[in-house]
Amino acid sequence: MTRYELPAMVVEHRRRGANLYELILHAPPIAQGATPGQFVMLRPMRTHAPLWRRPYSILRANPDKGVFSILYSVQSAFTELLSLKPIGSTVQTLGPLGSYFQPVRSARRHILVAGGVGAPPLCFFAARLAPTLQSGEQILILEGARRADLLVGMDEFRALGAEVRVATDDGSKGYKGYVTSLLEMALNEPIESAVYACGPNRMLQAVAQLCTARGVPCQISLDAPMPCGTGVCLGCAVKVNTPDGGAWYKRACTEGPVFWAEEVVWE
Amino acid sequence: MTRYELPAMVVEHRRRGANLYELILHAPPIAQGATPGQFVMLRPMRTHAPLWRRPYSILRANPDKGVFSILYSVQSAFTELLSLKPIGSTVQTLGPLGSYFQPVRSARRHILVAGGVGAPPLCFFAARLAPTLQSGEQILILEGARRADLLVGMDEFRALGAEVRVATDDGSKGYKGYVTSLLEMALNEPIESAVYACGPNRMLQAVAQLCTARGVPCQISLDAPMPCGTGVCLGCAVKVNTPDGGAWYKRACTEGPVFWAEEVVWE
Amino acid sequence: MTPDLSVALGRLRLRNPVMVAAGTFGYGLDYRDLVDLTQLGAIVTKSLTLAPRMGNPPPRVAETPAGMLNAIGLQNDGVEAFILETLPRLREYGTPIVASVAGETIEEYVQVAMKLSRAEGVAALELNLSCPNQARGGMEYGVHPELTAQVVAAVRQATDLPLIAKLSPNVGDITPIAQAAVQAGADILCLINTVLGVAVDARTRQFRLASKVGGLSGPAVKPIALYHLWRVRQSLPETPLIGVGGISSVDDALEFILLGAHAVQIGTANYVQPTLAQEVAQGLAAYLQENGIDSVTAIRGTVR
Amino acid sequence: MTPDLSVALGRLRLRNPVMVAAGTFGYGLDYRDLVDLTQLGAIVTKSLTLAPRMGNPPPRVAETPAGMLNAIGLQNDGVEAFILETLPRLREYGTPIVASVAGETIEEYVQVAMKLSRAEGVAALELNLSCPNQARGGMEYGVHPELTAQVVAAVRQATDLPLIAKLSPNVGDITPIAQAAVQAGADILCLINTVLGVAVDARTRQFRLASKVGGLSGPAVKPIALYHLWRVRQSLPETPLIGVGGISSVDDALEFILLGAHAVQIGTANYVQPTLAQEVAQGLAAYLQENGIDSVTAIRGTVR
Ligand SMILES: Cc1cc2nc3c(=O)[nH]c(=O)nc-3n(C[C@H](O)[C@H](O)[C@H](O)COP(=O)(O)OP(=O)(O)OC[C@H]3O[C@@H](n4cnc5c(N)ncnc54)[C@H](O)[C@@H]3O)c2cc1C
Ligand SMILES: Cc1cc2nc3c(=O)[nH]c(=O)nc-3n(C[C@H](O)[C@H](O)[C@H](O)COP(=O)(O)OP(=O)(O)OC[C@H]3O[C@@H](n4cnc5c(N)ncnc54)[C@H](O)[C@@H]3O)c2cc1C
Ligand SMILES: Cc1cc2nc3c(=O)[nH]c(=O)nc-3n(C[C@H](O)[C@H](O)[C@H](O)COP(=O)(O)O)c2cc1C
Ligand SMILES: Cc1cc2nc3c(=O)[nH]c(=O)nc-3n(C[C@H](O)[C@H](O)[C@H](O)COP(=O)(O)O)c2cc1C
Ligand code: FES
Ligand code: FES
Repeated sequence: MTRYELPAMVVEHRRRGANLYELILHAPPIAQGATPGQFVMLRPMRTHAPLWRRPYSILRANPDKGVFSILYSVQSAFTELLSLKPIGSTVQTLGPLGSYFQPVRSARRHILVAGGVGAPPLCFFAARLAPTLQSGEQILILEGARRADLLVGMDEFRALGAEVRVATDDGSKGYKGYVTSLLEMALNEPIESAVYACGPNRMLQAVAQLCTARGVPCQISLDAPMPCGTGVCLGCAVKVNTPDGGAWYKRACTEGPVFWAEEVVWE
Repeated sequence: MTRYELPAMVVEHRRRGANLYELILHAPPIAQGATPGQFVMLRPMRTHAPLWRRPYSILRANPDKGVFSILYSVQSAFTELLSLKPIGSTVQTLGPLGSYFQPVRSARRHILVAGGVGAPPLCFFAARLAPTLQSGEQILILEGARRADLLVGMDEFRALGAEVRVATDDGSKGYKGYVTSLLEMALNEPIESAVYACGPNRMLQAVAQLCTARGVPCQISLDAPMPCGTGVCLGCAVKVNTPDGGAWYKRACTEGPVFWAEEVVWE
Repeated sequence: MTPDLSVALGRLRLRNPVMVAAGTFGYGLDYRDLVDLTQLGAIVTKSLTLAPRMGNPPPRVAETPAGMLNAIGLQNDGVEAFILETLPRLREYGTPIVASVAGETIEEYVQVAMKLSRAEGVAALELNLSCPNQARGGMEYGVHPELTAQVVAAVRQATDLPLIAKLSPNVGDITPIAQAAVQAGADILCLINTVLGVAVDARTRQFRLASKVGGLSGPAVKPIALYHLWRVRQSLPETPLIGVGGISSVDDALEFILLGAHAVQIGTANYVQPTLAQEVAQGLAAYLQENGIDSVTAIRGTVR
Repeated sequence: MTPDLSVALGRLRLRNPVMVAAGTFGYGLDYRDLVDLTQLGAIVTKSLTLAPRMGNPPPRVAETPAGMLNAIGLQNDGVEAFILETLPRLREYGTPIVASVAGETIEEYVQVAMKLSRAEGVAALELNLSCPNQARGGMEYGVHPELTAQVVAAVRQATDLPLIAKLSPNVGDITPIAQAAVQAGADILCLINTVLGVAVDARTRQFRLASKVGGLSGPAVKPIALYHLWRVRQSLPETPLIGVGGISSVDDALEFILLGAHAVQIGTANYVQPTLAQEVAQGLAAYLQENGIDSVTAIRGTVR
């Protein structure tokens, strides 16, 4: 997997919600190499604090135009700096990085479970998966957030024409409750499914347990602090089962962020 | 002297040279209270690094419109952040701070000596002094820089109609050499003068010596690192003579930045 | 219900746990135009010596990544000027005044402490143990258990005021020093003072400080301060502790309190945001309220 | 004329003084797609232990102001895997390979050092003295002069390779430890390893690291690293020193060299900018050229 370190040019800042922005960057090698589930490490400015680059999932990529985009919300100094980058300036970018979602070709229904800010890689995955579907194959999107206005990537999901079911903690849109309840209901429907999920680790743990219990193939994209994003620091450790029945730590940035659910050891 | 701590609104970024920007801020109490020679402490963003606020001399102030401005060049992260502030956003500002230039009313000629980025407070001083001149009183501006394109505040000085003499190290404009040579020549002219200077501390030391040797009243605005700008840290110490013949440290931010030349002990 | 922010550090009672640190708030009055002094838990003065001190030559300060180095050299007008000129006006605000005591000899510490104890309006003494010990080539008092004990014991004899020993972080293991200070009579421990550091100007090829070595403070040192606090908390579970080092937000203050600090001090951050201490006090109240906690003491030391 | 960047640390000769630090560049090959390995002064490997080590549970890292805490817990595949799988490919680049040696017991250090000495292509050994000493409740070896001397002397017996002792900053006075290491046979000293620190998450009310305590690195610690380097330089004027701690620019590297470092290591900054070390080497050359200086050794130790 080839990765590139380059200054990507800011093409556009697109407002996508109350505090949600799509940043479109021009970086042809990354736009061409990106696979859904992968991420980039960004550095808007050379600052000592914030010190680390931050990982962002790729939301969409247009290889022809050489652009890709990420979706983010302004939370503290780092994302504030990102939001201030003028059009035409550059953001130091390293990517595409990490593992990616792999379509389970045996499944008839691909269930994408997005929790809050976990939606971007699934938007990208859905967009790439949709045109490859065979007849009888379908995509079901389950999206959850605390409130209706925190739902992310709805435009992308709707544009696909796929079925979308929504859950909000406060019931302000769709089902009132967790998205994992929607998943449980969907898995009870008699159709051979595969699950692809991204969201808070708590949610992923629940998703993994639901799927493992039912023998449903499931890939999850994990969150971990990432000092380097490139495999050298071992800071992003994820405990996994080893074939010999033991356990070891893998790197969320390199062997992950997408793992097979049954591989992960939850503690 | 009343000082204010407030969020000042960015009104305009005005390009004033190759790497020279005028930042116009809306902050009525500061615009109304500012006296030439005084400065403000700015904080464009809440960052841990750069940690300190930075001091900037007031370039001009319009009490009626409630705006004032500063002149700066982008040198590192702090000034880069300053340059990125969107119009309408705010910069945390504390000021006006410090001592100021006091017109020497006995002088016939007010010689303002500006070295490089030392020009802004003298622009402000010249603008306030010009309308108060009695007949027979005049302003002479001596400005020096390394190269012609590093001369600062020329527009302001020219707008006054005062005499301006320029020196550049490389001779790319005006006299080839140091501005202090221009000063020496001017002091040899038979007219009762007072000197007001701002620039690198080396230059100020030379100015102070020229003036002290001739008994010419001289005020200089000193540069010092300023963690607080408000008198509490004692970081900006300037050694001064005390009346009893001893020495003590004064604060460049509070008793200064403008000192009487004969008061300062050079080491 | 408004959460209760008051804390008792032994006999020293504060309306809230947010103090301003020695040397970062002048003598206490300097910020009265910008800060509501009545909202502060306590004000610690710049360290006071027996005679006025001129301090070190400039440059005295250098900015470093998320921090700064200082070598002010204890410039101050002397304890008597403080008592005569500042104290009468400062005590009118009703905020507890903690006088920071410095000395080059144990005798000087004692003299300063005695004068402050006789003055009206001093709530506690804080011993700055990072002063250079002349008898030992300028080494800090606070890096040796015995020296620490000697200073504390001598001052303990000289005052009835609550006695705070402010510890140096420039040690391998801070716990024997903390224990020595408490055994010698300190009621409260405050930690940390600045961390020794150097900076060089690569362009001029000179030390950035005229004194070469300085004390590092600011956000950069927060993890170090928390580490020492946590060690002392474990070794002396009963001693009231004041945490200081790099605090510049409500969350920073909470980190120290959660690890067991009774109170916190804000130092370098005052330079950048003079109103920070009063905002942190308000922010603590808001945090408690949001989390349905009725007093700040309820969360103290809950992270173990 | 191109300035001469080569340096000799005793027998260890480097084409330029910019190395990458242990634990921040993987085993050496991980960045080969992004970094021109032939441009590095030397590559220090992740610390190697006798058996593979799993390391500590997550979270293992936390960002702090201008720094980070880590408690990786020496996760590595073991010295044999390194020798078999990585070394043969890494040595093809021709860049000196410094193997970092870790152990929980002195015996383990010795075993690892022996295996590495027998392998082909190791230019020097660097002893990570910040490993937890099991016999003393997890205290770092490098905080005691005697323990330091014991480890160094034992490894010295076991290898003919140039031996670098990497010192811990978590001490009151680093000079006795530096002297002990040199007397026990270290050819070169490297300083500093990480500074002990703690971080708490005020919102979840938990330590940010599963191991509670971690090691602080990054720009925040640069003044501390410079301070220790300067002290050791004065105490051991003849010993080759490697400076490490917070370097993230050419100027940072120059600060260490001006204070007397023969070479420098770049650690945390590799995470943020993998190409930094090669850029710093180029930048040193440019600095020398601009200032009309013909070799990097000419400015070493000129700030006193
Ligand atoms: C593989 C991967 C992919 C990712 N993809 C995306 C993406 O597509 N879009 C996206 O927006 N983000 C994504 N992230 C997260 C992203 O990297 C940043 O963490 C995020 O943007 C927040 O950045 P920040 O620096 O502004 O905030 P941070 O400083 O990292 O903090 C985030 C929030 O948490 C709060 N916080 C942090 N620490 C504490 C604390 N101790 N106590 C209380 N509050 C605290 C902050 O105040 C802030 O509100 C991804 C992460 C990973 C690992
Ligand atoms: C009273 C007063 C008034 C002032 N008024 C003005 C004003 O009107 N306009 C103005 O522009 N500035 C003024 N200054 C200076 C101003 O406060 C800032 O210092 C300046 O803007 C540079 O800020 P910075 O943070 O971008 O750069 P800094 O980080 O402070 O650095 C400045 C430059 O020096 C270099 N530098 C810093 N340290 C080193 C080092 N160790 N080795 C090599 N190079 C180094 C940096 O790379 C950079 O190029 C004033 C200062 C004072 C005390
Ligand atoms: C410029 C400066 C001067 C200081 N003067 C004193 C002092 O006189 N006495 C003292 O005990 N501590 C002094 N300190 C240390 C602070 O009180 C505090 O312990 C230290 O700075 C760490 O906290 P901080 O990171 O919040 O600044 C000083 C700190 C600074 C930055
Ligand atoms: C994540 C991480 C892992 C590290 N692992 C090791 C190690 O295995 N052995 C070692 O001697 N030092 C290790 N270090 C310390 C660095 O080599 C270096 O001494 C320290 O980080 C200070 O330099 P810096 O500020 O440039 O990072 C590690 C540092 C970090 C941040
Ligand atoms: S983030 Fe450094 S190894 Fe994964
Ligand atoms: S800058 Fe702090 S006293 Fe002047």
